[in-house]
Amino acid sequence: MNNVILELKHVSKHFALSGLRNISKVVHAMDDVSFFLNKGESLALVGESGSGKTTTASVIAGMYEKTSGEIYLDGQPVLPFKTREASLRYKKKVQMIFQDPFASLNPTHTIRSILERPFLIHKLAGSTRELEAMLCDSLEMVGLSPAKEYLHRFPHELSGGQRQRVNIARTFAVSPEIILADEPTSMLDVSIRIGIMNMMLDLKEKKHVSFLYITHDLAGARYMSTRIAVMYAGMIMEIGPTEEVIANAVHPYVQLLKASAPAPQEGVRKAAIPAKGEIPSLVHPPSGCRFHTRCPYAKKICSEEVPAMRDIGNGHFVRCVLV
Amino acid sequence: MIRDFFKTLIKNKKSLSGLVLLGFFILVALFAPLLAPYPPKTDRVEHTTLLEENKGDPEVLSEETEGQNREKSVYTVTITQKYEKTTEYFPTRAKPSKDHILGTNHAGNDLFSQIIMGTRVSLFVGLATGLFVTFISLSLALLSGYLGGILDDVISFVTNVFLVIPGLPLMIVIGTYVPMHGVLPIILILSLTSWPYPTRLLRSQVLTLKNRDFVRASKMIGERTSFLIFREILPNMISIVMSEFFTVSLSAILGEATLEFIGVGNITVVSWGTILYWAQANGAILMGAWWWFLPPGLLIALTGTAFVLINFGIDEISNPRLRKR
Amino acid sequence: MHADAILELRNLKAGYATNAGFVRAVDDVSLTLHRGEFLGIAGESGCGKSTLAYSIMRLLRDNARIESGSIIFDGTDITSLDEKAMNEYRWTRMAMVFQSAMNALNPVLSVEEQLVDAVLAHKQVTRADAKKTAMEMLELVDINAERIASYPHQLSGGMRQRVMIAMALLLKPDLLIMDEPTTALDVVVQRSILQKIEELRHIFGFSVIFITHDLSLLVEISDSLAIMYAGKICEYGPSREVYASPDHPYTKGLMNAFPTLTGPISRMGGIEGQAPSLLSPPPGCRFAPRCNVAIDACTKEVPLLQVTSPGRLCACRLCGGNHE
Amino acid sequence: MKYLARKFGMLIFTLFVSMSINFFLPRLMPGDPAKALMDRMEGVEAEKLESVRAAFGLDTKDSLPVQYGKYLLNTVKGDLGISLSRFPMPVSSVLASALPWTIGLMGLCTIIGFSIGTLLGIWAAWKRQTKLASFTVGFFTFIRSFPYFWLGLFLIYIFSFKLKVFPLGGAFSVDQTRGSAGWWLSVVQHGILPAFTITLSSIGAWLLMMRNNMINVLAEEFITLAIAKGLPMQRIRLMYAARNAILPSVTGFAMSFGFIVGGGLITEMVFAYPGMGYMLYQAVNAKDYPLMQAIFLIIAASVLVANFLADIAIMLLDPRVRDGAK
Repeated sequence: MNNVILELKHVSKHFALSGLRNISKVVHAMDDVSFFLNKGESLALVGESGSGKTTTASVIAGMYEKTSGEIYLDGQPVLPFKTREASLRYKKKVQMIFQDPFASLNPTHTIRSILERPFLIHKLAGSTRELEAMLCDSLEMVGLSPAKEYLHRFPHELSGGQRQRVNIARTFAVSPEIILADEPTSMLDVSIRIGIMNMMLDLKEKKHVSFLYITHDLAGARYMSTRIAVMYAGMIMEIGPTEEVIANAVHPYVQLLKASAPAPQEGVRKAAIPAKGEIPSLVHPPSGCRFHTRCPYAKKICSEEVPAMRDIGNGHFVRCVLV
Repeated sequence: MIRDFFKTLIKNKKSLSGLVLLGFFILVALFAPLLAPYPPKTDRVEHTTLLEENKGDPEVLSEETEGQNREKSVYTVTITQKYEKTTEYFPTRAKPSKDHILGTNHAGNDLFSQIIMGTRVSLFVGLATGLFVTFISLSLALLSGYLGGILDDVISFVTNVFLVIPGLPLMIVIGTYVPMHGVLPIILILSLTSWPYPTRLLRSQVLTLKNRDFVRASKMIGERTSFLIFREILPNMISIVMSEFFTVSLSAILGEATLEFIGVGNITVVSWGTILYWAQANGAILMGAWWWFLPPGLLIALTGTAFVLINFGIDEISNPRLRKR
Repeated sequence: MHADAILELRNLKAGYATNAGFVRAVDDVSLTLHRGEFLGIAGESGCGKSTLAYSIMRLLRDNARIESGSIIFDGTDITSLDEKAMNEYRWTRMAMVFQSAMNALNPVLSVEEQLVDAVLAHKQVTRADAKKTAMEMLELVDINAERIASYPHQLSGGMRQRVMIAMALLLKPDLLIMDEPTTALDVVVQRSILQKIEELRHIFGFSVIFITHDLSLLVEISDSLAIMYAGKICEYGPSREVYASPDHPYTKGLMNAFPTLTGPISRMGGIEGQAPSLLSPPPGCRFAPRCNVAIDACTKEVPLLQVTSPGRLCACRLCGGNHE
Repeated sequence: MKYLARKFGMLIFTLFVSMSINFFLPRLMPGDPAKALMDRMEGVEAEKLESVRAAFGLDTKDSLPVQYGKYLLNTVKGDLGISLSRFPMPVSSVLASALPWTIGLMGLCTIIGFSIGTLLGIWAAWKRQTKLASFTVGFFTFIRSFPYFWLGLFLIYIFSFKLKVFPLGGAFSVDQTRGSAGWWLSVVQHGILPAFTITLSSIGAWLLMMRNNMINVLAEEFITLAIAKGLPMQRIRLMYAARNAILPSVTGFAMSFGFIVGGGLITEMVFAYPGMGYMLYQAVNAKDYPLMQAIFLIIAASVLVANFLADIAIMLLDPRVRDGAK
């Protein structure tokens, strides 16, 4: 498929624990993760905290070195970078939006000095006048206008929503092809979330970028994406077209997630959800299927072998032996 | 950003009074020779007057002693001039008087002048040690905190070891071995024992900042490591670095005074510590010579208070919980 | 006072002093909570919902205080009580569950000590009896009673919040105030805890004030709903009715701000702009600067909370209510 | 237990580092160490010089590593060499006469200073809006800026010289029979001023540390919860606030212990109190290197042990440390 822009094949990331007593202990933050991202597509990566979704984004961003597996950009294996040039070339194409708008802008810099960096590093502006125009454009693009009003301000003088807009402007500055959005709205007030989501959807169309949209909110994922991948305890459990995965969730975990999500429109209080417990420790992940400790349908085999990804047609894959 | 930091510092009452106090001491130190009525190590004043031209060989014309502390001689220096020189020796261990507002010591030196000149040494040693230690510990903290890995393990381990070895006895032992010329050895010895604590503190701050999203975001757009360290992390450490600087300076001033007092330092230098050393060595207390040993200690405490006040202000700025409500 | 009201707030004003001035986070709030009722209060960060909760328990400290108004709990105005008399109400009559159990539990005391503490502070029982009560309550929230010896850091996030709930129900209070109790938790754990609260409410029959920014959650679980904006209540009514036909433009905007799991995907609107600073709130209706149907008069006169239909209130001059 | 083992390993290693400093310090001086020593000690009798050389292992033809090994072995066995100023007494027996005085004085003062300072800190945080609390904090902050020894000088001047209520120096009256009631009384009399000096100057550090920790802890949500639970104020103050706030103080106690011991040493010098500090002072003036270095080693060892004890205390007080979660 030449439409694929990014592909992960069996990528794992294990973090070594620090300290002498923890030598040889690792956190299995991400295990055997495979998926691809099409050009101009938006793929949602859904999971609870500790599911490995942020690790996945960080590994793709090159922030952490992967333990094993291969990552392809435009069909070429990438990472780890051998030279600074290679790293810059990659970062020109792949950008990331961070979760916390309050932590992702340096409090000691003005919006101008934050925003001009990508243009300077990637030598995108020919002159100071051009740079000025670019700065203004990128702020207006994210709805911060008049741009001149914002350039001289410090981050603490902006609201959370405005800061997240500055963040988004920074990632779009280099005209990337892929945006990794790590829960970009989860720390924002409810009333302004949808505005930021809409803006990202618009930018995706306008700038022809592909989105990897990371979230814990299934409904938000549905709003933002055409395909969806659900992660649990470091592994992808189900992946497929959004409507299909949500309407016909196959994996017991995805069913659980769906049953747990608030759904006011359904009108009646829902029946008790079947499963209990919480995400297991990733230092000693459960043997076999990582969900078997909480799964209401678990059989003996589930604790014995890790189920493989199974194609159930229509681009829909599930990691469950019971299917 | 540094300008902003000082702006907020000036707005805070405590740190403002600390800065004013410190500024006063710095002015005294800078203009010490102008402010001191006499050179600090002199025990006499001499008045010389030209009496007449003389063409003969140099000779002493007359010599007489006038009272206990006064000599008079009439002599010719060259073949042409005849002088009269009056040498007035200061009284030793004298009480404060019009001529010597803080009295004199055992050698007849004017104590007020010594105190003024001593401000220079004490303040210089304090601030120089503060600067040096801050530089060293900040460098170590950035190296070990930002780069991590084995380097970090080694630096933190060494820091932890030296953190618990008692500093003052170590300084004394080293001080007796090291030949004391000028004040540089004292600065080095004080630095040697005061780097571990700030290093540890700054390192943990670097670790926190390093994992903040704005550093990761900058890395993501392709910033170099040097930019990340010096432009992203460092500006956020101003208040903690300044606070460490003042803390180290204060303990260096106390440490210098202590070493000098014991006689480990360079006793020929005039500083607040050596004034106290000579006071103790000459039994100032038994003579009731309070003017000899009280003022240096009070000044040390006042300088210290200036540093502490500045740090109170910094604390209140960086830790909102301590702010008066 | 309504006969079956357990709590009634009358013109409550509360806030905190800052360097820049006094922030009135709760501004003239009046509310009634009936026995056994589950009231949800929804609002965004900084709208004063937590200050409201802390006011009811009289927990405002340091620079924060209740300015005026009354809090009538079961017939008594508790704003006039001294600390000693107030302690008779705390935990025995009204208890509270905090947002972060990790921060709200004392890290150096075992769960046992913290539970037993609450019992012994109010009841003349032996330590052993208090422990027995505590263990029974832990079992009720699905925690093995043997875990009573654990320290907070040895429990998972969900279990800590269950311990908080067990602690709150130890003395069988009439009112349980929950300040974002599930915000820090994952969606599956959140769901199971909400179910547990429902279950326990049927056992004990306490009233609940549930405070959250997550309106979609409240619609499902609460009987009635109060929407707070910039220190004031802008809409109140039975949850299902408010959800089905919101009156206030702010509520309307909020209802259009949650993507859904079912139904057609349509472009949603949300609300432009940001909530005003409570240091210097805008004149007139505080929502007017963000409101897309505001008229000139909205920025001049403060709209009062008025009955629009039986059981429903709205503070907007465009939804039938009067104004000052 | 792993925690304790790790801390114990650290203790042993740090002790080893201290001994190594002791060994290498004289050898780091520029030029031939033996000659450097001789230069510094003009007019020293030949036999003394020999013992110096022996003490530093400079008399042998052994290679440096062998000397180092011998030195370490001797030190561990308690053989710290011969004192120069009290020749030919071995350093260990010189120390034995000084140690009890220091332990008595410093041990007592450290405990008293820590207790008073910490209690005052709790109080000052609880009542931080009151004038009295701010004044107390200000007073001790100012006191803390004075060098220990100067405070001692000042107190001697006022109480011994002017008011004549306490003796000028020493640890006991020479007129009394050792061990008699009068002698013990004189010990107390002699101890009061130095003890007061050390306590007064160390209180400030504990007070400020505890006050700041307390203020931080008081803002925690678990304090709000404790109030919400209607717990008695006394219980909130001690079991909820102070119990948490004291943890950094105990760690700080371990770390500042060396500083306080150091300050105490200087106080002894001022009061001519015949403990380790005064002995160090005499050794410095007499250039009695073996004695000086041994004193440093003893102080280092005691500070390290105190640290270890503080680590144990932390382990008992903080369940998170016990589980290795922190």
